[in-house]
Amino acid sequence: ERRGGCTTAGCGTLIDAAVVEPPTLLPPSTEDIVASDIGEQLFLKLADVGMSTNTDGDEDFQPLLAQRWEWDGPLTLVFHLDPRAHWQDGQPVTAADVEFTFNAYNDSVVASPFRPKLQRIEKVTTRDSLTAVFRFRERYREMFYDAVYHMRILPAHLLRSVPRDQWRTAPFGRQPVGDGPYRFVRWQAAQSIELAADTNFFLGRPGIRRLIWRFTPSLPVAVQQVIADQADIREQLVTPDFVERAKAAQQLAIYTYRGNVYTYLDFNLRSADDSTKPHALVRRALTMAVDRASLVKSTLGDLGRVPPGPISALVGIWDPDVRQLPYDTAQAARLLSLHGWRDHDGDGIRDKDGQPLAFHMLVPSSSGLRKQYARLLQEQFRAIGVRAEIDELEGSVVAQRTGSGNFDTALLSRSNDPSPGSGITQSWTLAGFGGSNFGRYYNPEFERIVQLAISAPTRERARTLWRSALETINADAPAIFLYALSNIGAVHKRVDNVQFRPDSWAALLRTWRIPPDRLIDRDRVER
Amino acid sequence: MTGSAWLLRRLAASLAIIFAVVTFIFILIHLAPGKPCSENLEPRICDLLTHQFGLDQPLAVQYGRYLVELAHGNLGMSFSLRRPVLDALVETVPFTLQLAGAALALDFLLGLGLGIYQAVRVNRLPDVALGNATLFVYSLPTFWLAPILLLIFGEKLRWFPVGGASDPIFCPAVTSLFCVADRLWHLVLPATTLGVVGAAGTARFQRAAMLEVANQDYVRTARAKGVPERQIVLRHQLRNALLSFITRFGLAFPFLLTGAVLVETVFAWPGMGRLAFNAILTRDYPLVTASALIASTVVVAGNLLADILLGVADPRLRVQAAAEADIATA
Amino acid sequence: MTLGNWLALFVALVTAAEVVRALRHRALRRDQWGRRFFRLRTTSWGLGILMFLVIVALVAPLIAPFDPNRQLDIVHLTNQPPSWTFLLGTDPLSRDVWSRVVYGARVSLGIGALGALVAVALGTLVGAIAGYYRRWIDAALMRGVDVGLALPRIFILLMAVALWDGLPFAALVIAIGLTSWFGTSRLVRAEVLSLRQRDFVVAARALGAGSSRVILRHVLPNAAAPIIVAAALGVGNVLLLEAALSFLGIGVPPPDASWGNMIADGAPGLYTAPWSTFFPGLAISLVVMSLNAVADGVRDAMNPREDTT
Amino acid sequence: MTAPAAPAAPAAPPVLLRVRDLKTYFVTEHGKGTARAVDDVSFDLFPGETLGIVGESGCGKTVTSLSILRLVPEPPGHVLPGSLIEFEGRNLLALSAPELRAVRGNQIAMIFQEPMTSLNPVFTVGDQIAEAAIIHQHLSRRAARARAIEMLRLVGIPDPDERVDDYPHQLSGGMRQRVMIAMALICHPKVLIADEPTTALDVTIQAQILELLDRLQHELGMAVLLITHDLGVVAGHADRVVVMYAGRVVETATTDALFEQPTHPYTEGLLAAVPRIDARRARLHAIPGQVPAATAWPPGCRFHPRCPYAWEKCVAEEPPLLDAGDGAGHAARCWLVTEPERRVPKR
Amino acid sequence: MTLVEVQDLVKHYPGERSWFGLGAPRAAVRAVDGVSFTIASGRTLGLVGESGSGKTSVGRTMLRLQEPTAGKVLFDGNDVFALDAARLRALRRRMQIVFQDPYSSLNPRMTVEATLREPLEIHRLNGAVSALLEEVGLDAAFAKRYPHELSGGQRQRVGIARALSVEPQFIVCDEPVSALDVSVQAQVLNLLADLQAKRRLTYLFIAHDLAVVRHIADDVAVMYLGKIVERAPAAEIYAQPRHPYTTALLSAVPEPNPRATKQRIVLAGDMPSAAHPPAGCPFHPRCPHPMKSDRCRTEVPALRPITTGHLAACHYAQSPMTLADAAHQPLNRPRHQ
Ligand SMILES: Nc1ncnc2c1ncn2[C@@H]1O[C@H](COP(=O)(O)OP(=O)(O)OP(=O)(O)O)[C@@H](O)[C@H]1O
Ligand SMILES: Nc1ncnc2c1ncn2[C@@H]1O[C@H](COP(=O)(O)OP(=O)(O)OP(=O)(O)O)[C@@H](O)[C@H]1O
Ligand SMILES: [Mg+2]
Ligand SMILES: [Mg+2]
Repeated sequence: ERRGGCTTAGCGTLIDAAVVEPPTLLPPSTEDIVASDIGEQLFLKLADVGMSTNTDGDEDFQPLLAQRWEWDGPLTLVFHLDPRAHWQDGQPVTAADVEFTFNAYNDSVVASPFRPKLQRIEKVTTRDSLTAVFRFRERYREMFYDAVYHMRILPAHLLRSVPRDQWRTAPFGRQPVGDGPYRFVRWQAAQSIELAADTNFFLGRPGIRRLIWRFTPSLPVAVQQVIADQADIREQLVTPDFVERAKAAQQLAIYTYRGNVYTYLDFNLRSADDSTKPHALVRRALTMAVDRASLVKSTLGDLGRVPPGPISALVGIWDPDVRQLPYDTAQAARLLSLHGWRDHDGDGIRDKDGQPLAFHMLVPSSSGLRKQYARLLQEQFRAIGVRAEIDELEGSVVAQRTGSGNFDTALLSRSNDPSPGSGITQSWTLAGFGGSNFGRYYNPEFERIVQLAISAPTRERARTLWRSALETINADAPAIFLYALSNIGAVHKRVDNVQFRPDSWAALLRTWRIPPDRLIDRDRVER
Repeated sequence: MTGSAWLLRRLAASLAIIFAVVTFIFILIHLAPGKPCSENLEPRICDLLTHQFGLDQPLAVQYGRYLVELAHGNLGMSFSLRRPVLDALVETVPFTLQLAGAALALDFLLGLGLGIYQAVRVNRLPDVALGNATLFVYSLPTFWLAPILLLIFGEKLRWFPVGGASDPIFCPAVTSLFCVADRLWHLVLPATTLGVVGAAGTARFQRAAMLEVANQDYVRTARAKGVPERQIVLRHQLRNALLSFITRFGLAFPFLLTGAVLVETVFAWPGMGRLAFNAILTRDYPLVTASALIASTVVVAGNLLADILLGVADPRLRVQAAAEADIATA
Repeated sequence: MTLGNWLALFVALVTAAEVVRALRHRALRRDQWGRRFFRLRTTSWGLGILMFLVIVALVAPLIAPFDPNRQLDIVHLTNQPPSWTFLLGTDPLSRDVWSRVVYGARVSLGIGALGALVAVALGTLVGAIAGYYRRWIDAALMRGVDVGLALPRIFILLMAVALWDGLPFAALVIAIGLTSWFGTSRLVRAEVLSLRQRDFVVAARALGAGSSRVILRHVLPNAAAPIIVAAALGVGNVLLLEAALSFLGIGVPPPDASWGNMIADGAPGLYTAPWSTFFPGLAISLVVMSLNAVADGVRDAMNPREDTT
Repeated sequence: MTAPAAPAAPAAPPVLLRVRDLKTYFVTEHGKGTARAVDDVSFDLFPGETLGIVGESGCGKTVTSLSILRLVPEPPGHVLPGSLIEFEGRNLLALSAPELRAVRGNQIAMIFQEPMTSLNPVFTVGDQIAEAAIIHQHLSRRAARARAIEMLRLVGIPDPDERVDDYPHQLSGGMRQRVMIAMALICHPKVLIADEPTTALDVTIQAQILELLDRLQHELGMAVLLITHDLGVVAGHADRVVVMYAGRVVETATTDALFEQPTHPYTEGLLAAVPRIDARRARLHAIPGQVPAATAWPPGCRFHPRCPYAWEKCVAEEPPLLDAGDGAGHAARCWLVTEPERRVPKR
Repeated sequence: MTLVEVQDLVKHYPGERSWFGLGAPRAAVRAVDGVSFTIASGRTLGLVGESGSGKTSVGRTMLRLQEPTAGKVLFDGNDVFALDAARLRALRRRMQIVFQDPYSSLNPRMTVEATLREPLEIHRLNGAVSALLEEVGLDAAFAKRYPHELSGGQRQRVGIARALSVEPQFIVCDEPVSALDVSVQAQVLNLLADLQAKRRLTYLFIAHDLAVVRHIADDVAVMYLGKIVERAPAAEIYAQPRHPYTTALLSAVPEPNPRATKQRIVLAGDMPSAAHPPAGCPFHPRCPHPMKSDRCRTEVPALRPITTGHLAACHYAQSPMTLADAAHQPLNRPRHQ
């Protein structure tokens, strides 16, 4: 605890005010965002997207574990590992690790949430200790992206002995050994996780010596900690209110970057019985009844936009001119009446055959913004004679209910991969049944266009196809696409070279720096 | 009957209560619909888990298994934390105890002091003023007070940390005196929130108890003996009023634990209350049952402690059967 | 606020004050009990405030200028500070806080009363049975109460809500009542135990009165004071508990306002729109405070102590 | 209005405790008016004597005794200005708090009716007895304890070395009253005020306690103010008697004179109403009606509504204490003293 | 004609458990330990004894307000303890009780009228409340009052009226006058005597004061530690007590006569606790009898007839202790002055 120890360029401590504690740090076992942020520091991918987040082809990718790669025929990709790479226990990183990793991610017993994204890879083999070979089932534009983006390479020598059905709870997940720029130091339950720079990191020593994630149970407290200078980074401030307050704090610098999240009210279309399934007309009416622009204005101000479909601001196909259902309550009312939903009994709620037009909205209680949105939507629906009841439930319970199809509608957020193909396929096509296509939306026409877009020969062709896909889904209204956030992060001003890569703000943390003349107490502490 | 024999019986009764609580919770949980699959899992995996944890067995079998495991000190594996329940509790329970202990100390020291002070000044200005103040504080919702304190003393004035139990850099573990101070500093706001409302209640209670005692004949006796007022209050009244105070002490624990859930949530205190809260919401059965076990143990232990204290403080409860016989004929 | 609203508010105030004054007047001339009840000035205040809030709850439509759930203008009228139009400001959803507080009184007071009613009724029943019949019935019931007291009730409530996620709110209120009676039952039991020894109870039995008659006519009416105190404090506790549950996200379902869920909804905006949490909080405080003051009065009335004036 | 009932003999020893015109009122709760619990009471206590105060419940005996040491709870009670309580020439009502404390328990001690509640349940009897000695005689704890044991022996408690560490609940009623006496007498007070010391006790225990008091008074030479409602007790133990009714002294005389020639109809009726063990009467004499409330004493003679002899004058005007003329200070507050021929029952 | 017969009545209170019901039970309190007597119709038995001697327990157990431990009570030939609930209810009309404490014997929340009407309702009688009030000498205006508005004597009258309301034959008077002032006490005693004459009532009159009993009882029984130690016609027991306890009790009653020259016996010590009664004669530890011997310490004396109708439980009842025998004190202490 002595103060004033470290005074040089390699010093510095960065505290992130995180919101929820991850359940494990073993990458294939969790989709948790904090786990993934920390994973960026501990486990390397073979290669990663660049600041452009372009996922098309391989030209915009940066080498990481793989020093270089080459195509060996249309379906075979060969990676050459960096011979300097080593695990933090001293063992070298080998092609066997890559093979092991793919097998683990792809093992149904491990049940990794990333497994569906690897379906188009047939197998991974080794050619020698530093050469891994990926074999694909088909040819498409984002093959390289799929090969590198979803998997973090794991140390086979440490994990081989762990039975696959126990990966979820493996002790390794709480005490990981990685190959990244930082190594794991400690995890204090419900409080913090601490990492320290690996000075021998083969790609160069990280700029900041120590990283700490501090856990709080809610966003407001996390934001408050940064404002009160008890933490250095809050990567997402979310609401205008928080942004205002952070701006008022003198020690903070504000950074804006493209958000990777969009939020929507998902209709459950699962029922085989047409009478209980919301009719497309009704869905469209409901969509037209919602003044999405005003909602965004009311809650997010400039920090959000109405998305042109099921995509976040991150993906390259964002296009404000995509055709959408207009906000038109009169038309909405007409549609409903047309479909037989009228207020026969005069209670203000439309009904048909004695059944009121009413449904439940499932909302995760951890999200203040979505809770607010739910109340706004409720009122908008009420205005056209539709009753929506709000069920606020814990996130995991919501996940379980949506996963099992036990819901009417749900207010959900998806964080997009940088690739439109992967996200849309997972959430809105047949491939996502049993996965994240909770509402079981299926439209063969839409699916066809998406397939065409994914395997489109040129980028331009892809864009037009995507646009048409979005217009198709918008017209179908399987969900009301409400907002896409634009991310605002707050970082302590003493930090230099701050770079937020939109798909993963922490991906480039190792390059951040604190100049020696700006060090403060917590930077210098030696322990 | 000797004290130790009494203590043994009392302990047995306490264990029985805890056992009953655990059984009750166990049954409640297992009667509830739904499966414990916390994350977005494929149904197949969920089934796998269900099987793995034996949740597809008949209730009696599960209960039997649970008891056997419990007897071996094994509280099971937490679904949501993905680690042994015992580990999670070992890490969090001390924090809750620190928080509750500090709140309890504040509650009772401040409450007692105010109550006595008011009783001495009864119906005079300080008493009336404090009476209204304590009534007001007593009526404040904890969770309303908490964010306000946090806003004022944490964010605005920056006198106290905004959440957390220790400084993650200087004191990741309490290893020095400085870190003890650091922990106390982090404790101030949550403990105040949790304790001050109770303190107001205690003050009101203590004042009433003191006044009640003030009308007893033995106080008049003391006065007739020429005992100075101060001594009457601090010796004769207080000693008797403390008896009812001890009873109140025994009843404080459930309230503290309830409050802890809220306070730990607002102040990011890494305690068991928040853990239990999350466990319930995520339907983490093993963790829920274990938390109930701990909570009821704390409550029952509090009652036990109060009973012991009362036995020590109230000579009337120290009767020995043998003594009765010989006073009668003396 | 329209003139009509102000007028209704004024009438409510005056009515409450007058009713309390009349009650006080009558009690003072009637008997000891009444005199002692009204001895402390805070009791009258408490009673007055409660009365006022009850009236406000009853005539909410007259006093509230807006539909409490109506989002007036989600773009331009959010987080408005208190003004003549919006007496207590508007919340982040542009709803009128004053109207919500007024309508919230219905929900919150109703919940408090219902929960406390269930709790006190059950506590009285169990306590009376245990105290009157004693022996194994007493032992069995009181061991049950020990178990009930050993578990913080928020735990049970949370579980009920979490495990049965379709739980209607009314059921939750009942559940609050069902988990809040343990203390009352102990209190009533002690009272009944001592009352059943009293000569007038023995006399009733000697006259051939059956158990139910003895309990209902002789025992319980004399245990009324502690039961009333328990009920008064119980209403406050239930109110706070509901608020706490709302804060934890499981209270009165939106959009209906309860003071608890108003605090919960407003909490994130504490910084920008403090009024939307402050006033419902104040309302809860007022009620709890008033109930405590009234309970003090009842307590005073039941044990005659001559010292305080 | 009243003539002080001073003893007639001029050679009488100096008065130890002189009570004159004592008025103690209580402000009762709203609407009921003032309770004139003690209303103009005067009497003298001489060194070494036992003065009995008798009267039925509610006539103001306890309030009188509490007023002497200013132990009346205030509020609601207060001793009215103009009252005088003179102990050894000093007006106790004018003493400062510390001065008063120096008198309490030291010069004037009290024992109370309820031995069950008058002892503090959480301290040992030894502690409670020793307390007065520590306060007034500045004894060390050990010396005080030794004194306490000595006192316990004096009041006839067996095994005082062990009993000294007992708590009150471990003792029987009679033993507790003995402890109370030990506590009162530890500083050798000059006056002992005993407020119904035996009312709560059984006859056999009452006999023990009264005997003990007699003995101790004899040994220690203190004056005793013996308050009781039992005429039998005063008959056996008091030298002089003050009879109270409705907050007033209605008759005062030497014990013998009072029982031989009760002058006030109240005294007379009281004596006749006592069931006697020595002779069976078919019907007991009963005083009709009941004691009125302290907030509403009747006008005129306060006893007139119940008096078999009352006439108009009794309703109109309250008599002063009138000398009954036996030369030993016998006085009665009754017009019959002036008009003895009226002593004819109405019925 | 015998109306009430009590045979070997025993009432033990199970010892309470110490420490909140978890400790070992304390020894049982033997409140009543083999009590027998009969009361003839229209007569009064006075039951006298010190506090805790078991008088109340006898009275209440007889009426089955408490379950007996053993023994038998015959009321007009009916075995009270063998009755089922319905029969007991019917019998309750014929046996009543008046209590000692005028404060706790009336329900503070019921008016006098309600109190008196209740028994009429229970037994579906058509009596008039006003008649009852009149019978006990209260104005009809009292009907609307609450107990706290009444004086002790008035309350006691209401208590008596309540007992009378069901027109009983037998009344247990449990110290009905001990809490009253002398002047009022006489009123109530006279009332009870009048009622007895008028209604041919039978009384069990419980008191701790021998002087009070003398005025109302035909027979007197003296209790000590749960046992009757002496029983005799009233005149006899006052003239010639046979048990040393009775003698002592008689001598201890303070007499309102400063010139009385009677000797007084001051008994040593307290009455032992009924949970741990001494072996042998229960009175022996305090007995001042000059002939007291080892026999008293070991052998329980039976209650046996000494002369016709006079029973005593003393080994030496044939040679009763006189006051002169006892270690005596003069009744009055030497006077000051
Ligand atoms: N604290 C008080 N407040 C109001 N009135 C009181 C108070 N104490 C006594 N009194 C009144 O003073 C009167 C005299 O009471 P006191 O206790 O002196 O009577 P007492 O002669 O001692 O009767 P007892 O034999 O019952 O002890 C009573 O009528 C009572 O109502
Ligand atoms: N309900 C009870 N539970 C336990 N012990 C009891 C109970 N009632 C009476 N006793 C005990 O039984 C013994 C006899 O009591 P009881 O009331 O019959 O005596 P008593 O002669 O009527 O006395 P008192 O003159 O005080 O009324 C006492 O020791 C008493 O403590
Ligand atoms: Mg008195
Ligand atoms: Mg009795």
